[in-house]
Amino acid sequence: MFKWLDPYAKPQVLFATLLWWQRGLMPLSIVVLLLGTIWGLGFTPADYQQGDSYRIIHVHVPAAIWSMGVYAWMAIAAFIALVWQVKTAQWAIGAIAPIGAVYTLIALFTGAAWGKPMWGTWWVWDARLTSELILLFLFLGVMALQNAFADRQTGDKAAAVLAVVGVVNLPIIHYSVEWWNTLHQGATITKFAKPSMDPSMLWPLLICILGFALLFGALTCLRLRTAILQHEAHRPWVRQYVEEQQDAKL
Amino acid sequence: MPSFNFTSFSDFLAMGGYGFFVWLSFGGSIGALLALGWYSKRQQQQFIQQQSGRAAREARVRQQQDREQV
Amino acid sequence: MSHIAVFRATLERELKLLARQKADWVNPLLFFIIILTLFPLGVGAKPNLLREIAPGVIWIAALLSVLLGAERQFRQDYRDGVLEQLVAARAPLLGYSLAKIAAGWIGSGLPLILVSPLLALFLGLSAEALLAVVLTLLLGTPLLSLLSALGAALTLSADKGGILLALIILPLYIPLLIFASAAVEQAGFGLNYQAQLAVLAAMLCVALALVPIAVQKALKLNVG
Amino acid sequence: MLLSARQLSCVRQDRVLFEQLDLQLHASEVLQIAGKNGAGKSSLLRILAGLCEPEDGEIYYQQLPLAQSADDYADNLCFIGHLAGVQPQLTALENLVFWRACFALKPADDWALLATLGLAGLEDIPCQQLSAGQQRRVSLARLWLTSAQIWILDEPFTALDQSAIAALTAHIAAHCSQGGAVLLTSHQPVDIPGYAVREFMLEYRW
Repeated sequence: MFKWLDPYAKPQVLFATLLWWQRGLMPLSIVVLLLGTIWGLGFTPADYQQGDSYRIIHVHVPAAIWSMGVYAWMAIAAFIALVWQVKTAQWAIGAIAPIGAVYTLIALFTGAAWGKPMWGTWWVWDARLTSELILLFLFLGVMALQNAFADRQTGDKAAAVLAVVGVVNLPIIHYSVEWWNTLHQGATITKFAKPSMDPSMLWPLLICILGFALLFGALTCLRLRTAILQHEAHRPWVRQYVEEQQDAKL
Repeated sequence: MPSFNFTSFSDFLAMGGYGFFVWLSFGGSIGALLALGWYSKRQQQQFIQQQSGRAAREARVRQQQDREQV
Repeated sequence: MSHIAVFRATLERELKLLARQKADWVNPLLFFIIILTLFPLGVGAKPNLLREIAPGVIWIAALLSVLLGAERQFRQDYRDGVLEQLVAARAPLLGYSLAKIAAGWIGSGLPLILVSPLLALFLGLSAEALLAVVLTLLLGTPLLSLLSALGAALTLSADKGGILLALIILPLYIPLLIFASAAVEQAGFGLNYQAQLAVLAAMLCVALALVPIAVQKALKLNVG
Repeated sequence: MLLSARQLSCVRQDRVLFEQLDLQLHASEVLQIAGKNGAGKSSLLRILAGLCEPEDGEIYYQQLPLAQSADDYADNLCFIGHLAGVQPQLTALENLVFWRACFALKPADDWALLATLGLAGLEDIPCQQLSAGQQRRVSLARLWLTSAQIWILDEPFTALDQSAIAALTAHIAAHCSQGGAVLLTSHQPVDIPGYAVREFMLEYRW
């Protein structure tokens, strides 16, 4: 199964492919993000209820969506690493986790900045913000566990197990926080879900979501290449690459 | 392309009174993403510096060993 | 070499160790009681206030005391090399880890249940609330032991294991904390709390099925 | 040929301990792995015992790669590493009972065995109160109970006195005569009565 994936398990082949992908994805994601934010900031009508503060949606919603998406991707890499003992998938976890943590941080930060004008306080124990906060703890847990070991291999494998355990717990945490929220506070004043939007507002949001996805791809390529170099430091092709980089700089 | 929603640039900055929050969240997010990208790039460069340092150290050790054999 | 033989041998051994090292189960218990005495001192001893915060306080204290006891669970065997030889002989680790988790529960979870009438005294719990506390502890502490054993197995060869164990496992305790304290709160108002207990039981069953496999995997990777 | 390793390589903290290493272990043979400290002797032993995977290379147990033969290899292996594997709070007898359940050791008269190992009178006190050498003997007691053909011993002679070393070497000789194979590391010269000890030198790579 997945025989066509085999060459990418070899680090050197994967390294070259990732470099190629990164050169394409990085500029593309920047362009798409710029397009989406400028369109969303300047060229869409204000929301009749929230005025212009709703424009924060163009950063908050993609970050919130992709914080879950990144965790899912990390869990897939962890599952592949544990079940098929694919080394490159093990290294991907350490590469992806910080990106997910930053996305979650952005979602929390923009959620608070958006909540201030609406609810008057920076932090509200709203169901979505609370599960976003717990997701941040899960990401930080994976990162902390990965760096806690002297031996890099053990750290990667331990992080893989925690990522898989985390992804099993994610829906449970999400729905129990959702249930907890309705129990203690009743429905929050304004449903925090995406307000029903007419197309003119929807397009920039979709572009921003695509932009965040492309950026995630580009950053993963960059970070995974570093991880490959670190793990294969003793290989001759890495030594040669290091010399090339050194000469390129002189 | 839909028309520009604000009359003037200063109006655009004010963002209907919510300028502080909107620009805070956009600035913060872009700042965080830039920091992540820069940090990852720096991590790679740091590794390359380390490795070339190591290669130089190994060369020195080998020279030392060759000198001893002679 | 079957799982049952290893399970029985390990459980027997662990119970002997628990009997010989009283500190292993007395310390988490004292820790639990001390935390419970801190809250009235910190929050003020007004009876209705205490009764209101009692569910959360009891469960946070229980959660922390099980976590405290968990760190040493596999470390002793790892340091002595027992774990290394079990992995080398490909002995059935499932039996071993299940026995360890069961012994861990007996060491840290069971004493909490036995001491819970004391809580009724401390926090002025009504009879129904106390019954709810006992029931939720009965269902919840095995789940706590399972998850904390997973954390202990994951951070086995990590140098700064203690705090790291708490950092990676506490987020996984949150659903249990929510439903258990809600059940006790409902009981305080005299309402029925079967739903919450059912959810706790469901979580326990899922964890009982999945966590030992993860523990086994974590032990193997830490020894390698 | 019982156990063979082809093109093994091992990396620890970005340092290549050994590369393209080939090794064979035949029945009724004693192989000693020698080398300076840090040369990777223990890592090599742990790889051969199947505790951790090598960076590259493959291990074959009776011409079958470990991926297929791991379970019967483990049944036929007795690994005693640096760590004694003895639980300090338990007595020597209790440790033996636990090992018997986990490693399917032969039932035997433990009291007599511990006496032959010079532990008479120390059988039922917690191992904590025994000296390092005595704890080492308790862990080596498994070699008298195991039916495994391959023994991998990481510095078995450390902390042992002359009488214990003599008992152990005699037991190894008896084991080899029944077709067993022993792979061990040791800093002192090893001489097994009646068997030439083949030495495998592991160079220290900077």
